[in-house]
Amino acid sequence: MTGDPLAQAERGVSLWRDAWLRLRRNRLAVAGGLMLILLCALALLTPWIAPYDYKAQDLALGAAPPSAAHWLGTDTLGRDLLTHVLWGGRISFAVGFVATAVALAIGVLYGTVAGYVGGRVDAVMMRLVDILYALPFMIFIILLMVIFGRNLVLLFLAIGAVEWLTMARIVRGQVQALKQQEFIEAAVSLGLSRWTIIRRHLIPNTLGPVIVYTTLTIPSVMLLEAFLSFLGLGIQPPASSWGLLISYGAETMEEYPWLLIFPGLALSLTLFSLNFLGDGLRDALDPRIAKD
Amino acid sequence: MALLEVEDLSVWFHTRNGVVRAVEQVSFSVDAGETLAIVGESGSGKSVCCYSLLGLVPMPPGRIESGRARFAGRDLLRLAPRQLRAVRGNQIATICQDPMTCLNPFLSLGEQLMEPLLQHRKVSRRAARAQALELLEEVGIADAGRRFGAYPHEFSGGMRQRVMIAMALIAEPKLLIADEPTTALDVTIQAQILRLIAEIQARRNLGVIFVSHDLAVVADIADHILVMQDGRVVERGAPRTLFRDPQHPYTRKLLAASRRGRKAAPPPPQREPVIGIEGLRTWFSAPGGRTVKAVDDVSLTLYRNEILGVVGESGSGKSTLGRSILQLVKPTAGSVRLGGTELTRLNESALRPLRRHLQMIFQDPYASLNPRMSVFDALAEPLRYHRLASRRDVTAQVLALMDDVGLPRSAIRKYPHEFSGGQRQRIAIGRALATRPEVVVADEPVSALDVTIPAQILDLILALVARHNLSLIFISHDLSVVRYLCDRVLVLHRGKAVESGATEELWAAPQAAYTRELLAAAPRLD
Amino acid sequence: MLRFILHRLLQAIPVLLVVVTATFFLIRLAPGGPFSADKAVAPEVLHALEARYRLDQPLSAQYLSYLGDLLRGDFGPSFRYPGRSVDEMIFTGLPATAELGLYALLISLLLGTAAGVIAALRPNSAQDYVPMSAAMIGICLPSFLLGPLLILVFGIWLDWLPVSGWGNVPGDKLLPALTLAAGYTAYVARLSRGGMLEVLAQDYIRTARAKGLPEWLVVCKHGLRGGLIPVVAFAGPAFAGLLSGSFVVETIFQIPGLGRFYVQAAFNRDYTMIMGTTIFFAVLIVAFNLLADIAAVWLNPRLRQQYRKPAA
Amino acid sequence: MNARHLAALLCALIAALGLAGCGGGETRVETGNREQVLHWGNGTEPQELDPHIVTGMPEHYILIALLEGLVLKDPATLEPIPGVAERWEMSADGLVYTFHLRADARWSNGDPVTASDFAWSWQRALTPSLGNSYAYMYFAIRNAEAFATGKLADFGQVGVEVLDERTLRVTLDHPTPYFLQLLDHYSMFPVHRPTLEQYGDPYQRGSTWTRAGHFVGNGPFALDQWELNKVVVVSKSPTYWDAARVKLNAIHYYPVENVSTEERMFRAGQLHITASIPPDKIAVYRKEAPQLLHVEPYLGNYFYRLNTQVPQLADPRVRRALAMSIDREQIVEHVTQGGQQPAYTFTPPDTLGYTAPPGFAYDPEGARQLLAEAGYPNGQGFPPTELLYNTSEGHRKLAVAIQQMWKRELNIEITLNNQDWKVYLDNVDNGHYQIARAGWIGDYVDPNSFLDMWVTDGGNNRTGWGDPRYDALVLQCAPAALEREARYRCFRDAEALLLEAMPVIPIFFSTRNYLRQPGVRGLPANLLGYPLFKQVYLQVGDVQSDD
Repeated sequence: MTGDPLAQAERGVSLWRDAWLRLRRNRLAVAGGLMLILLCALALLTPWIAPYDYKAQDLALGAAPPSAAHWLGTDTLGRDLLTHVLWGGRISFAVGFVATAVALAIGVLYGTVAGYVGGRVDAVMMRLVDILYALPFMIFIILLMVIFGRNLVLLFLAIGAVEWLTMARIVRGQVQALKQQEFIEAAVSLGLSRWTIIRRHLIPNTLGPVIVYTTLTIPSVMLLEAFLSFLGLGIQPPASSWGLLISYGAETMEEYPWLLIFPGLALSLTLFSLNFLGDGLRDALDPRIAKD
Repeated sequence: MALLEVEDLSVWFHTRNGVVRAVEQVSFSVDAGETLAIVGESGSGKSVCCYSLLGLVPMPPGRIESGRARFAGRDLLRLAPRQLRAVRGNQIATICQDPMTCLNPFLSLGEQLMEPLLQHRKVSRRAARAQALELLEEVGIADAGRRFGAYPHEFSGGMRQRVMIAMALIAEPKLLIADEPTTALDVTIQAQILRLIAEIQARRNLGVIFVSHDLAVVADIADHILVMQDGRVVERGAPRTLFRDPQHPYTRKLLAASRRGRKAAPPPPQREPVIGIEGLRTWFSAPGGRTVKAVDDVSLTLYRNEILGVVGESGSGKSTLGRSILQLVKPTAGSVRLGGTELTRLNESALRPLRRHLQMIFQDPYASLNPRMSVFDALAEPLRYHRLASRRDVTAQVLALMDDVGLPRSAIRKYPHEFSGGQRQRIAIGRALATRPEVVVADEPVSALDVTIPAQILDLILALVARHNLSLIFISHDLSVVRYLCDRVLVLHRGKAVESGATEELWAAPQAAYTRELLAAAPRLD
Repeated sequence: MLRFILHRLLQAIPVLLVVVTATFFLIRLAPGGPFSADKAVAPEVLHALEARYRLDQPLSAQYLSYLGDLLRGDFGPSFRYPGRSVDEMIFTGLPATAELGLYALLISLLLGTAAGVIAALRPNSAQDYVPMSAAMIGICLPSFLLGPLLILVFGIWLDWLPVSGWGNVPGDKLLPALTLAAGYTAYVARLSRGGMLEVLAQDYIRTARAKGLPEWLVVCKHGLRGGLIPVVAFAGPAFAGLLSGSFVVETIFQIPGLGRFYVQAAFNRDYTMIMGTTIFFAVLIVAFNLLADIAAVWLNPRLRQQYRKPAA
Repeated sequence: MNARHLAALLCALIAALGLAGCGGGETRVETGNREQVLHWGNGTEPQELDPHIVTGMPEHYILIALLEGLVLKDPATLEPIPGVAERWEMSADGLVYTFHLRADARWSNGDPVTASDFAWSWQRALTPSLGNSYAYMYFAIRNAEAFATGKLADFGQVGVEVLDERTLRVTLDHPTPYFLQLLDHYSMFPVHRPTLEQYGDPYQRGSTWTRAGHFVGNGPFALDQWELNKVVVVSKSPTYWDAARVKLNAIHYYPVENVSTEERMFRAGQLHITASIPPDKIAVYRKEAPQLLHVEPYLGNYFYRLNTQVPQLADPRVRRALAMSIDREQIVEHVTQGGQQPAYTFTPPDTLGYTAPPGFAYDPEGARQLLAEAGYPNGQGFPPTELLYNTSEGHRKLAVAIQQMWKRELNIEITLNNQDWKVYLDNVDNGHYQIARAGWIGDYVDPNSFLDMWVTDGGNNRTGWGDPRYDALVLQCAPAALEREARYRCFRDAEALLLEAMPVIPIFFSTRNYLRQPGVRGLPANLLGYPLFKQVYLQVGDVQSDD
């Protein structure tokens, strides 16, 4: 460790407060965070602010481009697109965040245990991941639907059950590297149990890559939801989601481009906001980055 | 006319948290065939000073605020990037501190070695290879042809540094910047490398800038010494005058750190054994079915209130010995007895409650502290886990521990990254003491710390051993530290104990040839 | 190393067995059989078909005879395409999918790495944000959207490239490969940016600069190899995932690939075909995980001697 | 990996993908026009090319090029015209047909096509072990059903008789006015016995006789190439008896499953003709390129099945209320937009001269009244009911529109449920549904093809509805009638019963919407979308193509 002028300058702030301070100074992260808050607020307030009833249709009007009456235009059944984007946002946000949280919980725990315990346990656990990767996903979804019927909770679980696999792999790799660090050995020599070591020493230190992967997962989960809806597991019309709006919009991108552009913008906005916020969070939470 | 003449060099770092003046108005000059030593602690600006000459300081945040650096009739600081590249590795070459991190682990040594030649001279790969081989022989690497395709990790530290030197010399530079070239090496290797640099310098009439934190190391080789603190030169002069009559208090402090004496206090009189080790073996299987005998048949007894030094070079098995005693590595054979309990036979869950009696202080206080736990968390965890403190008095106990290890109470909510290395090591020591252990193994606890810090930590350790009635196994490669701290010494060589005895007796009359070699290689200021 | 590979291959056997068994029984639980159709199928026809494909036997007997066939390397006949065997169909579809996947992987590696490296050279500047945002678009533009979009622009409006086909006319492989690559590019870009940021901070990069090497050589020769290690770890499983991931692209671009079989087999309840493609996919996953590990060792000389364990 | 490798890789990649030099040049369609090669969008990959195994339209379009039955249809009128049989006689009671095969009918390997070829092929088609889903097409022939269901082992007792190699006599079970139409269905095509015997068991699936190189047919075209999921190529057969009239040199069939892909291929000049068109594109083409868009009436309908076992749907008044509250004019005009006809009967109008009188009208007021009579005034107390459909954009749009109409007119809440095709089939088959979307395409142009499915416990009924009066009308009255008018009277009475009970809600009659390049000639519109390939040719007419 040679010349490290910044370390001296940054003394005297605690990790979390420091993280918060640095996050606040990261203009992009703040913009991302504010945008997410705005989107969440819109989703929460949808029942009160949506300009139309989401079931209302005007068959004679059909698909119309944006106008004063319909700011984002209407779909082929003459339904107000803004209303659908707002209602769809509710579903997409719920799916995106809850399913990702499920994946996160399972993946982080599983990956940490496999990576930390290592040896035969690790081998068995990772081969199990391979097996789950290999099983035909569609059949799995169809079976879920048949056995449990159709509901949103199931949708979250189904998506979470798929997405955790990659998360587990990432976390495992991370933990394997962390395991070599002396502070883990220090924890062992303190006589801490494995579970305590995993909970207090390993998981918090895998946050960086986990945050990054999470920000990428949320939008792809939102799109995956549309696929599950096509298999009958997801939400049913007239309710909608961004994933569904985008896939319908993709079909008519030439005739009615606004049906694709606006839901697409909403998703992109979310992705980029998440991404900037995620990067900011990761950097802010990592004291090693804090030093240079 | 000097080879390099630096005047009024200032390098500042413009960070989000303000300006850090890394180098302030530094001037010096180096002649061909002459060695300039720049000495100072980390953060003193000595490395930044050198690297800024070659444009190797990241900019931004770094910026050269002022100065001139005349070299071969040109001002290095005002060269275009392309011109500067033609100087780097060609006329001015560098050797860095840790060849493990400074050599690219992904490329073969031969490839890296030829690079400067291929870059700066119009030579074929074949010619470059021939020259590289020749140079490898010159820096003392036998069988260079066979090892040309080897990777850095396949070499020992000393060998790597030889390659590094060869790489610096291959384009026949006029000036060599050596940034702590021996700090990461064992004493015996350090002596060889220093000798090698001196020889080559003489042969090629090189100008050398030798950056170091250790006055003892530069004592023999430097023509001039520059002492830096906080970016400024606080004192300069020839070694002899500087050592005899240091003017600046900082220089005196540095000198004191290099002139460590013998242990002041006499060994404890009573001989109550705390831990007994008998025929300990820890073997690893290596690829190719080989067996690495990291610890091979070591026996020792540790008495209460005693500090036992374990000395050896890297690879001698001293760290493995420490970890085997603590059962962090399962020994292959032998016995470790704590009180009446045979530790080697216990499984992990049976061992867990006993672990609090055996604690460890690690070498690297950056790696051994969880970056996401505050001081309070780090110290409270063992207290709570072993129920050594109730919910109510845990804070009081943590504060007491902090007092004990000399941490300010106000730092209780801070995180490791906010501390300097020495303070971190205090946290680590506090954590080890929190469980009220009987035996502590300290594995090179001061070797990652800055020059003036170890003294404080060593004094802290001495005080704590006395106060808490501890028994300490102190593992180190630094003989001066061991002599200052330990009552008895065990010398390890290739996994075997070659010699042991009371510290001063051993110093006075080393028995084993290896011990003699070790003692002779240690740099001294007198 | 050889022992390590053998060990992993041995581990693959139970993995495949579990996959085979689980899939075999799971697909039979899914409603709708292979022969159900819109127009009611006469019972005697159904019986004849079930007898033909041993579906009238008890499940355990079906399972055992399937395993027996499998050991002989026989995946059985497709139910949906009665004139073809599953083996034949997999090997007919494989070349196109493998080629498509390979191109997509190469494109995503090239573009993603380029974006990641460029971004890592000047973190938190426009040079970082612009390429990273561009790479990120791949996630917002799933292939069912990007494919048609690219066709519209390059195939129809500009008329530069064919709108469909595979290997019929020059250039018809570019758009599908780009479409499939887009999603992966974002991941590669992020991973390589992170990897490069870490590597570029290493001392040996400064050593390379100190040798007077030009910046591109420093980055490409000294930086890239270490910076790409996380990408390689990702690329193995990702390439295996391309098989199922290529379904959409194959459909949009009319490519005779395996991805369509994999998905359509599930829709058609073509039991033998589901089994065949799933087993094939499982083998790919095992193989590519192993390959990724081997590649990581190849990339990183330090790992070559890491397989050391305490001698108990 | 160093920079040099990277650069090399990049170059290789660009070369491999052939970035250079494309665009411009002649499109596939233009080349085809010049060389008389028709590029045909064919929907899905054919499951097989064995006429006694397959069941779909894509296979149909290929098989009518490769094989030929005794009788063909005039594509303009759908009247029977001579095929392998140059003439035929029907006995006065309508039960015995005698076919005289032409002397110059040849297989593509040169063998003559004989009466025993037909007899053997039909025996094969009926053999139970083959699992021919279309065996029922033969059931008009005496004892054919018994043979097909395994009750009769001796094919000699089936009403198919080889009088000599050029004469075939077929005896029917009951008069079947549409029998000659059936002979043009691929399930009654002949197959070449020696070829089948060479490449496996002719009575089992899994033979390779249909592969290119193996296939021997008797149609105007011969199989050249069959690449899985890519293309099926057939080229003009020199041995065909009417080869002189065949103008096309080849037909390329492309299995393009995705309709949007198909449309783009058409637009880029890769296809002469598509299998369908994305519904949302119809309006665009109608406005911008009407000469390319073809909207033709089709022998099919779209309807909702009502599960009469579900309590709230057991009451015919509820079922009629549901039917009467759907505004079909709005739906065809604004939702489907493909020129479909609103359906107030089940059988399409003018099915070989048969038109049923409307069984109901759009009458929301009357619907509300019926619903009130059934115990749900203003929709109150109407239990939650689910509408099931298989996943498809078109079905979804329609369901959402109708859901809203029911809400608006009847104030009842219908939830929607989409399922993947096989799950949907399973649920409908087992009666696990309340309301389910369905469609039907006639196998032949006759009301029987639409009405015999609703007999009690019929395999395609699936609504749980049954009425002995209806069964008698369809199964006894109609077959016994000798005159067309008398027969149609039976059907009209039956359909009136059906519409009164309303176990199904007809919504619209289908159209076949597709795109066709202007140069394609000889494809007159007909109800079956039936092409006679030997009449088709390519000619980029008097108008020179632009660009």
